[in-house]
Amino acid sequence: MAGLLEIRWHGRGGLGAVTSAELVARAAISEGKYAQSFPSFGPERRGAPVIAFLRISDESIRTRTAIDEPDIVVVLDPGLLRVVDVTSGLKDNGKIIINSRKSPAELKSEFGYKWPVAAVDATRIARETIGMPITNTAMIGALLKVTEVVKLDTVVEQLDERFGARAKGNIEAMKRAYRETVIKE
Amino acid sequence: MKEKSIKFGKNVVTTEEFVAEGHSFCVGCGEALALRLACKALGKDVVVANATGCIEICTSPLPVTSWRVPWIHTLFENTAATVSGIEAGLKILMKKGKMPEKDIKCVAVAGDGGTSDIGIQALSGAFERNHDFLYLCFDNEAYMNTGIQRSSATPYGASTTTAPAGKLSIGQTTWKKNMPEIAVAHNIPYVATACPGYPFDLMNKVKKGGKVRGPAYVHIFSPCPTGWRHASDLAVEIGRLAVETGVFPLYEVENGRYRLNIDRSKLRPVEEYLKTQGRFRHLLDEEIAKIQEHVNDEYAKLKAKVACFAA
Amino acid sequence: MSRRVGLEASLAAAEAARMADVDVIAAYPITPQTHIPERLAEMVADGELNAAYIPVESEHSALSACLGAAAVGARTFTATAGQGLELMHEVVYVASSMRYPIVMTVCNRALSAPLSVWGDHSDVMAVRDTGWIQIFCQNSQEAFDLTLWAFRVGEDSRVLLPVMVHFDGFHLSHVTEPVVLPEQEEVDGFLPRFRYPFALNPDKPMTHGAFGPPDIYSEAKIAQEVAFRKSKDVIIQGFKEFGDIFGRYYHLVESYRAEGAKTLLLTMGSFSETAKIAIDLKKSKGESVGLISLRLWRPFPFEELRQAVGNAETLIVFDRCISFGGPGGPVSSEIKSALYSEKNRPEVVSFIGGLGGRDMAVEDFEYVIERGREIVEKGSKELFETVGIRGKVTGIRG
Amino acid sequence: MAEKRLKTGSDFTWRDMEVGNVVKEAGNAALRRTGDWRSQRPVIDREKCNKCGLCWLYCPDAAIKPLEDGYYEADLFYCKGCGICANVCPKEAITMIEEEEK
Repeated sequence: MAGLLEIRWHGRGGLGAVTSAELVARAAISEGKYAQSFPSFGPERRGAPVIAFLRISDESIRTRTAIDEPDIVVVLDPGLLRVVDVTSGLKDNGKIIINSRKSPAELKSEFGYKWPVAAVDATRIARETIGMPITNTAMIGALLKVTEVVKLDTVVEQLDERFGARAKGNIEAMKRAYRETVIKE
Repeated sequence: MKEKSIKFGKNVVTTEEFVAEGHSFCVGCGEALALRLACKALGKDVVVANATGCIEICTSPLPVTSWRVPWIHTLFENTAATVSGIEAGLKILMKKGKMPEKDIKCVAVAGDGGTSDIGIQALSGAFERNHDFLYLCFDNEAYMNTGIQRSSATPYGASTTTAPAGKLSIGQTTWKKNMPEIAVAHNIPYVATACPGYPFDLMNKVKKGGKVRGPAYVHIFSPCPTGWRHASDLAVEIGRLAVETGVFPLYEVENGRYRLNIDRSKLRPVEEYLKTQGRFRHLLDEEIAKIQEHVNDEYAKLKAKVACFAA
Repeated sequence: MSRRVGLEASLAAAEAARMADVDVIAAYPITPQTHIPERLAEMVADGELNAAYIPVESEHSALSACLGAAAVGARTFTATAGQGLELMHEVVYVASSMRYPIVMTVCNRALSAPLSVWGDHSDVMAVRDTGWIQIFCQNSQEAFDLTLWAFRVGEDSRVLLPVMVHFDGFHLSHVTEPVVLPEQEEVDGFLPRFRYPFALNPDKPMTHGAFGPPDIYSEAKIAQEVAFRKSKDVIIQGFKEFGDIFGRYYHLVESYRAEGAKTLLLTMGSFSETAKIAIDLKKSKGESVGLISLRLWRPFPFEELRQAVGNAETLIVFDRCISFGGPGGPVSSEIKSALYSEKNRPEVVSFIGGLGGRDMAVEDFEYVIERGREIVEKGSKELFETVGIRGKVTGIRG
Repeated sequence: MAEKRLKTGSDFTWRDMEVGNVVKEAGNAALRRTGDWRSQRPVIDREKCNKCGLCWLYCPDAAIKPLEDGYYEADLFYCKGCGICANVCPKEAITMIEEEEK
């Protein structure tokens, strides 16, 4: 289906991967696009690896299955890189976005990724903006830097609506990550 | 593998693990610790009937199991009925010589919802019929496996997803159902409360309950970092605070006679306990005062019962 | 002005209950339904919804509390799934035979054992003969629309029957997707206040639930059966009224590119949308194939099914449930019996898959269509075949 | 010797299922690694440690192992890094260090 973007988010129970996918989906829908987000179905345990899925398209989305061949993979916690094959099924022209202190080049050589890699130290940004190492809103900024799937401002509206009084820190986290994300083709 | 153990003063604890390492409880789960200690107290000659809930889900995803003792899960609301069948079955088979005599303890394991809500009818029946079994209720004060929904064991003022703190609500508006007292009302031989913050007290009570001929009930406080919104290293500390503030007193009722196990001359203020957990963060001072008053009142009632049996 | 938002099917159902100004909610949490009672409890806690939220201690009590609420004339809503629907099973029969128009969302979930919190249609099939109106959603928009519709039809004085709104656990209950939410005025225009003619009230004392001696029980049940079947007229009227106000028209049997198709695939629930993609691919290769999906499950849409089938030669029925030792797929057996007396009825082929949360990809539906046709052409003694299950199954004789 | 790997569902066709789905191999979930859940890990300072064993007693995951010489050590295959051992250690001999990107 033309114009369909499939994104897989890798996080841990309690780290908000599902929330990031949902916030971007709601932003895309409020821009008039079609979108679909859902968690990897099953009981979530704090600390255990979890996956969330996001589809965005110009046409209505009718696929009712998990995403096996994503266009983009977003990794909220660098510890997962040694634990989960985050690149399984990643399309040849796919991209990887990783929360990491290392540069894209270091990550590419360390893990042998043939895909373009984007990186940002979302953990540090999250600690400095919302005081907790919850990286889900920061990694939305990283995603938007790699591909402008939705406008930053639309996500800001969603963050206001979702986090209310606590939105400010999350918005700051997203914007900083947007600025600080670096990409290596 | 020779039975090995580690000594803590006069307490000897087996190094055998009856719930295998590698289970999938959340990071820092107080219930996982309480279960580990309880199983050590019971040993291997048991049959465990387990309700649906965190313990069951974290230990038994097909095709593997963390259990190293005979274990069965059927449904959510019928644990005490299932264990009644196990106990009666073993007893009659031994009586009819169809299986060798052996001292096998039938143990039921369930959460607070599985015990004081959906499973209370089956439990009352099993108590009344005087089956020889030990019932362990692991109380993390809400339906945690399905995602922190309120139960009758959720404390007053706590915010959960189905009794949330909101503009018009402080969260749970009812006081915690006193399940141990409901067990006592069935006139069963042994009832006790326990907490993983006091591991030897917990293990002694589980052992004692296991030795009772007839129904025994141990209600085990199980701090839950995910549901109570506290840091993952605080389960033991919060368990102790609950006892020291009188929120969760440790006591035994043997054949109706009350005995307090940990009696502090002066209770620590309940606020010290409440402020460690995000689920109470929204409470205003007057609500905290109301909780303090209720804790003092309940503790006094317990002390009164203990007093009238003090030999 | 209606607004288009991203909303999970569960939250869409809760929103519909809110806009219907529901009076009493009695529900017990069970995966994958939990977001519904959670959202409703939040609405009540924040004053967005003026309703009594009863956090009952089990599903048996959830529906029992709903009986009481409906009996005094309150608009009543609950939601459950899988084992929860089973635990309230005996109360389900009572609700329909006492004619209480309770609306219940069911996030369809597999049945134990083994325990599965994931989606399939085995819980639906367990309540097949309970006398509730039962309808299937394919997406979050329908989860919203059909909940409103359920109150309108169930509460109609010519009906007064409870309604189950089914949508697939996780595959819909946990998926955020576009939903158009109408204005409150539009909803109020569609859904009149609930006026229950027999409300228990000291002003006019009545007895509900008297027992049925042998000389009258049969008459009571036949009266219920006749009323249940007649409810189809109001069901159709309800769809029409809904379409006229909200612009979305629903049908008892939905057809997708099925006109004159030689081969038809039949599905129920959200997997129908994935199946549509398979149909498009097949059509683009010039194959004569189409899709029909049952929206109304009970009362069974016999006439509408026959019209939708037309003179197709092959009808491939995809079931998400096993009827053990019986007709294989329960839906396929209903379809066979509905078409039994049709002169040129199609060959009906039965496939079972999608159990316990297993995905059905587009390729899986393409396989079902190809294999289904092959079975008709070459013949097969198997009662049903499976899709997406490891290990070939043979020797299942009808 | 049984293949030492955690069995998963996809290892099974319907023919391999045990009657009633009984799991006959007690404790076979012990092969599951949970150490990758960690975001921090305990380090025990033997100078301060008095071998009291409370870290072993209070570990929810039975991930602290007694060593021959009486000291204790976290088994990183299992340890989820919750920090309870550090919290209960009477000698403050255990510190949690961030699971730095290696």
